Amino acid sequence: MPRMNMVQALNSAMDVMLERDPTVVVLGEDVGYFGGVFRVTEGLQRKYGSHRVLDTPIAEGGIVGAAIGMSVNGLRPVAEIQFADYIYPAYDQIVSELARLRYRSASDFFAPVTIRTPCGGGIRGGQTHSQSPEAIFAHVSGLKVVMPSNPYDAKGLLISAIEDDDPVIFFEPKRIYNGPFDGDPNKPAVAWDAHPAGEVPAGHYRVPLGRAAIVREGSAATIVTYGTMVHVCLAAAAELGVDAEVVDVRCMVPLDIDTIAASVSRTGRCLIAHEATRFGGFGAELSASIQERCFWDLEAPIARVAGWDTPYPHAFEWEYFPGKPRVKLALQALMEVA
Amino acid sequence: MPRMNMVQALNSAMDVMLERDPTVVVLGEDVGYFGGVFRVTEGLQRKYGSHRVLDTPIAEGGIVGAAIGMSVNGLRPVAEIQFADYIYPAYDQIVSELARLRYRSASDFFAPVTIRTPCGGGIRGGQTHSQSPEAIFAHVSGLKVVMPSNPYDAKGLLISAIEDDDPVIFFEPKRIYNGPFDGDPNKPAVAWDAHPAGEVPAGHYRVPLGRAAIVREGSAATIVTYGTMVHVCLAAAAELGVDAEVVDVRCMVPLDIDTIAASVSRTGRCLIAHEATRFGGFGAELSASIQERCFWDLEAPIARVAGWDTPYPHAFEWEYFPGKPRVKLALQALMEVA
Amino acid sequence: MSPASRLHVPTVPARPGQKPDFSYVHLSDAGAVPRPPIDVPVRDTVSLAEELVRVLDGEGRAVGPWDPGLTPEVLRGGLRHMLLTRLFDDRMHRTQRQGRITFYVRSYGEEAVSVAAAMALRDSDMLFPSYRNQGLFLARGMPPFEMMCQLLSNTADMCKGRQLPVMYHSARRRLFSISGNLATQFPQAVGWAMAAAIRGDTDVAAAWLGEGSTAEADFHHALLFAKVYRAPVILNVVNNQWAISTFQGFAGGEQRSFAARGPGVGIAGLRVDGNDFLAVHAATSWAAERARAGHGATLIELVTYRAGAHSTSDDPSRYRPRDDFEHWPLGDPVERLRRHLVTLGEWDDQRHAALLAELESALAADWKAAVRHGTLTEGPRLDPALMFEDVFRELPEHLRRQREELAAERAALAGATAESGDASRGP
Amino acid sequence: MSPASRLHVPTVPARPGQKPDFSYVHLSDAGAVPRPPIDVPVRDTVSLAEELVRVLDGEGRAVGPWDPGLTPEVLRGGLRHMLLTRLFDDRMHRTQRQGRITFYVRSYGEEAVSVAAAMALRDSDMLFPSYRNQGLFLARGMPPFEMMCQLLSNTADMCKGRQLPVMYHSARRRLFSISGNLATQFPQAVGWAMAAAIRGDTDVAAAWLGEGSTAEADFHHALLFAKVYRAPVILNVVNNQWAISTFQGFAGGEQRSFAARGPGVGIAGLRVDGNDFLAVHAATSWAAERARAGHGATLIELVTYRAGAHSTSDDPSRYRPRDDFEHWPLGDPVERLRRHLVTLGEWDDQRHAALLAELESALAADWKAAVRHGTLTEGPRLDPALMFEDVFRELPEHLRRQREELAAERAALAGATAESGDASRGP
Ligand SMILES: Cc1ncc(C[n+]2csc(CCOP(=O)(O)OP(=O)(O)O)c2C)c(N)n1
Ligand SMILES: Cc1ncc(C[n+]2csc(CCOP(=O)(O)OP(=O)(O)O)c2C)c(N)n1
Ligand SMILES: [Mg+2]
Ligand SMILES: [Mg+2]
Repeated sequence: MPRMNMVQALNSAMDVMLERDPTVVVLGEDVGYFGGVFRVTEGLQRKYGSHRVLDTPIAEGGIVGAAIGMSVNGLRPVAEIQFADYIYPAYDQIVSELARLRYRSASDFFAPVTIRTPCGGGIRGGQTHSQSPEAIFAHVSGLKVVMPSNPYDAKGLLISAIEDDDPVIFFEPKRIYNGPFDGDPNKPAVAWDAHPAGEVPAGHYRVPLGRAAIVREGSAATIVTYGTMVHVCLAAAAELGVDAEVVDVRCMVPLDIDTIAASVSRTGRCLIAHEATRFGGFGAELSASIQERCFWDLEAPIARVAGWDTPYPHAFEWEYFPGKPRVKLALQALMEVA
Repeated sequence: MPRMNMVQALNSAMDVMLERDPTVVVLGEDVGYFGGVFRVTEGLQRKYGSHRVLDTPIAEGGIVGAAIGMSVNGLRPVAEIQFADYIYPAYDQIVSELARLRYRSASDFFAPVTIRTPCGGGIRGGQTHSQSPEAIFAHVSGLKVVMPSNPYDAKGLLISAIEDDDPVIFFEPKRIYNGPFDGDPNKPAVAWDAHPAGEVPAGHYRVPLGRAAIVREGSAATIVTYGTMVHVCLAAAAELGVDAEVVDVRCMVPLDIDTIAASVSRTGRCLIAHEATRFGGFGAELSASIQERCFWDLEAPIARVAGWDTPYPHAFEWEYFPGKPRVKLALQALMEVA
Repeated sequence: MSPASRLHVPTVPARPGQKPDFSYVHLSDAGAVPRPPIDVPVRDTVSLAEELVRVLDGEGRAVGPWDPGLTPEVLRGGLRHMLLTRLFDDRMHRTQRQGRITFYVRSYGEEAVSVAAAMALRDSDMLFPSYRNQGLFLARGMPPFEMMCQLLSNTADMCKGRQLPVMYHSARRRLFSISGNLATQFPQAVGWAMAAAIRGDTDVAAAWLGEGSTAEADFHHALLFAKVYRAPVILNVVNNQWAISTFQGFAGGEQRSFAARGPGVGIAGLRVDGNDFLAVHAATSWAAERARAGHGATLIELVTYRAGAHSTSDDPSRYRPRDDFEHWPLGDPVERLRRHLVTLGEWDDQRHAALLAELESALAADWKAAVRHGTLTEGPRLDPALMFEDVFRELPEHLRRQREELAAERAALAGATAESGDASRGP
Repeated sequence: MSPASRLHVPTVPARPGQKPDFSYVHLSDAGAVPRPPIDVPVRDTVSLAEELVRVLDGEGRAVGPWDPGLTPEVLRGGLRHMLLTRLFDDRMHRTQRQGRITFYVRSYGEEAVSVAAAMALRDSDMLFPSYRNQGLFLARGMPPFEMMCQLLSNTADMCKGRQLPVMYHSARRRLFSISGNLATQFPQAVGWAMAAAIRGDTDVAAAWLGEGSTAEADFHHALLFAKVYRAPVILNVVNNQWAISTFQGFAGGEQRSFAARGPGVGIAGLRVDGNDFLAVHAATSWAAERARAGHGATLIELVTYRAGAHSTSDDPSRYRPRDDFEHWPLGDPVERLRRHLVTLGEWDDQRHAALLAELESALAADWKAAVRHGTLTEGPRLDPALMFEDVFRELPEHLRRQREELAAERAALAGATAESGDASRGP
C-alpha cells in the first residue's frame, strides 16, 4: 500500500473527490497555481483546471460566504483557510450562516461546505500561526468539527467530510504534517513512513465522522486527546510506563462520548490533553461530559493538560506547548491519587 | 436612594463616566440621537454632544477596529453591539487585536475598550436576537468577560469595566432590563422597583471585576449561574424548598473560582445553569474547574442545565429556554442522589 | 472636548419638528440618462452611477432610452403585485399590533424595488432577499397563505417555527432563506453566481440589502468576488434613506452615491429611481442581460424612501419628521404606476377599486385559512420535538437525548400544571 | 465541468519560464499628472486615481507639479535610509538562512514607499505599519540594534519574545505594533485619527497594507469610517503586484486601480509611482496637508514591485519568472534616487561607496551588540515566566498558578535532563 505523509494524504483525498464528483471544487488563498503554502493542494489545479481549483482574494469571510452560495447552487466546496489563526474574519459567515442555514430553512437549503485549516503550534509560528480554536466551533450548533492525528485518518475523514451534507470544520495539526511528533523539539524529526498510519490506500475510503479511536489500550488510566497531542501522550505514557489507554477523539462534533466514557469507567482515571488554551477549551466539555457519566467510577479528579491561558509566544514555544514533561507530571499525579 | 431598572442603571454608569472622564466616548449603531434600540444610551448625545456619543455605520468590525484605534490615542471607548448575535463580524478585531495588543507589545500599547452588548432570549427574538455567546470570549486570553444580573451590579460593573485598562466584553441580559424574570412567561412582568438591587446610587461607585456574589445562602447544594438564570434558579430553589446556595458568577473572566469552589465544597452538590447552548458552553469550564477542586467533597455528579444544542427557535422559545421546570428537575435529581 | 473637535459628523436634513428637506437628493429628469449597450466598459458607467435613471415623467408618461416598453398586461400585473404587497403589509402590520404575530416589517413605499425586479428576471434566476423584499415572494407567486403561516410560526410554517416572522424562503421558487444577519446574503449570491458560471448555466443571481447594510464586510466581499470572477450577479442596494434611526449619511451617502462603489471596485454601477416601476424593470433587465452575456456584475442603487417604521419595534417619529414621506421627491411607486396606466388609457378608478376589493377579500380568506393551522396562542401547534431536527441532516445521539430530556420536562410540567390547574403553556 | 465554464479567472501575465510582461501596468509620463489644491473635491480625484503620479524622469530629473523641491540634504537622507533598509534586509535575510533567526521579511524594491512617507510626515503623526514597512522604523531613527533584538526574541526584545520576527513597535516613536493578521491596522488607524479629530489635534495617522490585503473587511471598514467622519488619515495600499503567490488581479487589480476605491467610497484617491522617492514624498505631503486642514482622508496606491521572496518561507521561482524584476518598468527606487542626486551633482560613486561601507560596518557592530543579549540557542534568555505577563495589566490568580505549574514542570525537566545529561532545552 502507498505510504503518505499527512500532506499527501489530504491532497489525495481532494484528488479522489475532484475525480469522482464533478461538483467538488477547491478554493482558497494560494491553493491554485501554487498548491498552497503547505503544498496540500499541490497539482490539483493543473489536473482539474482553474475553474475547479480556485485562487481567491485574501478575504476569509468572502471565501466562506462565496462557498456557501456555491454549495446552495449544487457544488461541494472545499475551502482552505491558510491558518486557523486567520479563520476569525469568516466567523460570522460560519456561525450565523453556514451552521444555521439548514435549520432556519427546515432543510430546504443546506450547505455541504468543508473548511480545511492548519492549526496548532510547534513550528515557531508565534501567536498568529499556532492557534487551536476548535472550542469556538464545537460550541456552535450545526457544525461538525474534526481533527485527525495521522495520514490514514486524515484522508478518510476528509473524504467523509466532503461527502457529508453538513458543514465540517476540518482542523489539520500542521506540526504533524510530515511526521508524528512526540513533543520533543530536540529529537531528529521522524517521518510518517515508519508509522503504520502512514500506510494510506491510493483510492477512495472513508473514516466515519463521530467515532473516536482507541490508539493504545490500557487499564490504569484513560488519556483523552486529539491532534498532535495524541503522539505526545503516547510517548509520555510509554516513557512513564503507565498502562494508560489513549483515546483519539478525532471528531469533536459529533462527539463519541460513549467510547470515551466506557474507557474512563473501565480505568477509573482520566487525563485530558489538548494544545489549545486551557480555560474554556474543548477539554472543559470533555471533562464535564465524562464527569457526568463516569462520576461513580472515578478514582481521582479528571485532570486537564493544555496550553497556558496566554497567547502562543514565539520565544517560549516549548514552555507554552503541553509537551511530555507537562503530560508526565499530570499523569504521574493522576496515578499517585490513592 | 434612587430606584433604577437595568437600562437606567447602565445609562447612569455611562452618564457618570462621560461626566467625570473627558476621554470616555460612546459609539455604536443607533446609540446617538436615538439613544439605542433598548434606550440604554438615551439622552447621552444631547448631554455630551455628537462628538462623544457617536452614531456609527452598521459595521461591527469597523466599530471595534475604530474603538481600538481611539483607545490607543487616549480615549476610553464604550462600544455598543446592538445584539450579541451580531458581534461575530467583530470577532477578528476582538480576538486577534483587542485581546492581544497589550501582550504582543509588552504593554507599550493597550486598548481600554468596553464592548456592551445585549444577550439572551425570552423576548421572542428568534435565533438572531437571543444568543448568549459568552463562552467564545471567555476562551480568549486577554479579554475580561462580565454579565450582571441586576441594576446595582450592572452600573457598578460597567463603571469598573470602563475604568479598567484591559478590554471588557460586557453582556447585558436583555430579558431582565426592565425587571427580574423567574422564567415563567405567563406571570405578569415584575419591575425592578420592588427588588433590593433596584436601589442604585445616583453617583459613582464600583462593583469590582472578578468577584462572584452569593445571592442566596444555603447548605444543601450550590447553584452556579449568571445573568437571567440567577432569578430562574432562585425561584426554582424556593419553589422546591431546597436549601440551595446560589452563586452569581457575574464575571466569567477573571473567574472567582475560590468563592465558587468554597461553596461547592461546603454543600457537596453542584448545579450549573446558563442560557447558552450546553455543549462547550461556559458551564463546561465551570464544571471542569469545580470538579478539579472539589472532587473529594462531591456527593453527586456536577449537573448542567442549559439551552439545548440547537439554535434558539422562535416558536419554541420556552421549550428552549432553561426555565424553572428544567432547573427543578435537575435540582431534584441532584438532591435525590444518595 | 467637543468645542475643539474637528471630527466631521454627517448632517441629518430634518429631525422631528423640523421641515422635511430632500434637497440633498440628486435628481435627473426622466429620460435624461443614456442607456449604454450591455457590454459597456465599467469605466463608462461612472456617470450612470451618479445620475438617476428615470422613465416615468411628471405626467405619468414613459420617456427616454430606458423605457422598457412593457405591454399593458405586464404593467397591470406589476400594479397588482405592488398593491398586493402593500395590502398584505398593512394587514400583517395590524395583525402584529393586535398581538397575533410577534414581529413584522413593512415595505411601504418600496414596493417597486422588489416587484419590478422580480418581473424583469427569469424564474430560474436565484434571488437572495433581505427582510424588506416581500414583493419578490409575492411577485413570484408565493401564496400569501404560506407567508402568513410563517408569520404565525404555525404547523404550516415553511421554517418549522424556527425563524422570526418575515424570514421566508422558497427553494422551489428560487427564493433564498432570509437571514436576520444583515448583508450575509450578498457574498452568498455571488458564490451562487460563480457556481452557475463554473457550470456554464445562463442563470443569474440577484441580491438585495439596505444602504445601511453596505457598511458590513459582506458587501465589500460581494463586490470584490463579483469583480474578480466576473460573476453573473445583480447586487441591489435599496437606499431608503434610513437604517432604523440612522440616516444614510452614516453609511457613506453624503455627497456620494452608493452605486459609485461599483465602478470604484470595477463593476458596473447604476443609480435608479426606485419608485419608478419602469426604471427598476429596465435597469434590472439591463443588468441581467449584461450578466447573462458574460460581461459581469452590476451594482444597482435603488433610490427610494422607507415610508413606514423600520419594523413593528420602531417609532420613527422619534428621529424624523412625521410628514417626511409626503415631501419625498420620488413620490409613491404604486400611485406613479397607476397614473401611468391611466395616462395610457389602460386603467381607471373602477378597475382600481375592483382590484383592491378582490385582493382584500382574498387576503382575508388567506388569513382565515392560515390561522386554522395554528397561532401563537391557539392550537394546533408545532411539535416542540421539531426543535432538534435539521440542526444536522441526521439527528445525532446527543440531540436525541436532549429531545427525551425535553419530553420528560414537559411531562413533569404538564403534571404540575394539571395539579395547579394552569394550562397556560398550551398544548 | 471546465469546458462549459464561463467563470472569469484573472490572467497572470507571466509564469515561470515565460517572458516577463508588464504591459498591464498603466503608466503616465513623469510630470504629466496635475497636482490639485489640497481641498479638491473627491469627485475630481477620479482621474488622479487612474493616472500615475511621477516626478523623476528617465534622465533622473525632477519634473512637473508634484516635484516636492527637497533640499540635497533631505534627498541624501532619503538615500541613506533606503540603503540602510536594504542592507539591513540583506543581512537579516542571510542571518535567517543561517538559522539564527526563525523568520524574516524583506522590503527589497519597496524601500521608497516607507522611507519617503516617513520623511514627509511629522514625528507626532502616528504610523500603522504592515510587516513590510521596516523603512518606517529606520527612517524614524529606530536603532537597528533594537530591531535585531526583536528578531532574536532576546532579552532586549521590545516584544519580550512574544512576537514573530519583524513584528516591531515603538510607542515613543509613534510606530504601532505590527500584527500578523493582515489589514487589521487599517480601521485602527482611522479610529486613532478620529480620536485626534475629536480632541482637535492636528496630528494625522497613516497606515499601510499590501494590495492583496485590500480584500479583507478591515480595508472596507477603514475607507468607510474615514469617509463618514472625514478622519485625518492617510491610507496606503502598497501594490507590489504579488500576495505571496497570488497576482494582484485576484485582489481586483485587473483593469482597475486600487486607488480608485477611494473616490468610489468618497475619499480622495492617488495612484503613485512607489519607486519614485520624490513622488511618494510629494503625494504623502499632499495627503497629510489635506488631512490636517480638515479635508479628510486620502487613499494612496503605491505602485511598486516585490523584488524578493514574500518571506524566508517563500520561493517565488515557483510562481513567477526569475528575471521579473529586471523588466519591472518602474525600476529600482534606490538606484533612481541615487541617479537623481548624481544628476544634481550632489552625489558620486565615492560618496556612495563610503556610505555603503559606513552602514555595513555599523550594522555589523549592531549585530554583535544584539547577540550579546541572547539568541535562540545561546543565552542569556528571557525568563519564560514573562509568558504570563501583559495578558492583563495585573497578573490574575489563574495565571499566577499556571506560572507556578510551569516552574514545577521546568524543575522536573531540569532534574530529568540533568540525569540523562541532556541539556538541550538550554537555560
Ligand atoms: C450584522 C447585523 N448588525 C445589526 C443588525 C440590527 N439591524 C437590523 S435592521 C438594521 C438597519 C438596516 O438598515 P438598512 O440596511 O438600510 O435596511 P432597511 O432596514 O432600511 O431596509 C439594523 C442595524 C443586524 N440585523 N445584523
Ligand atoms: C487575515 C490573514 N489572512 C491570511 C494571512 C496569510 N498571509 C500573510 S501575508 C499574505 C499575503 C499578503 O499580500 P499583500 O497584502 O499584497 O502584502 P505583501 O506581502 O505583498 O506586502 C497572506 C495571505 C494573514 N497573515 N492574515
Ligand atoms: Mg435603509
Ligand atoms: Mg502585495
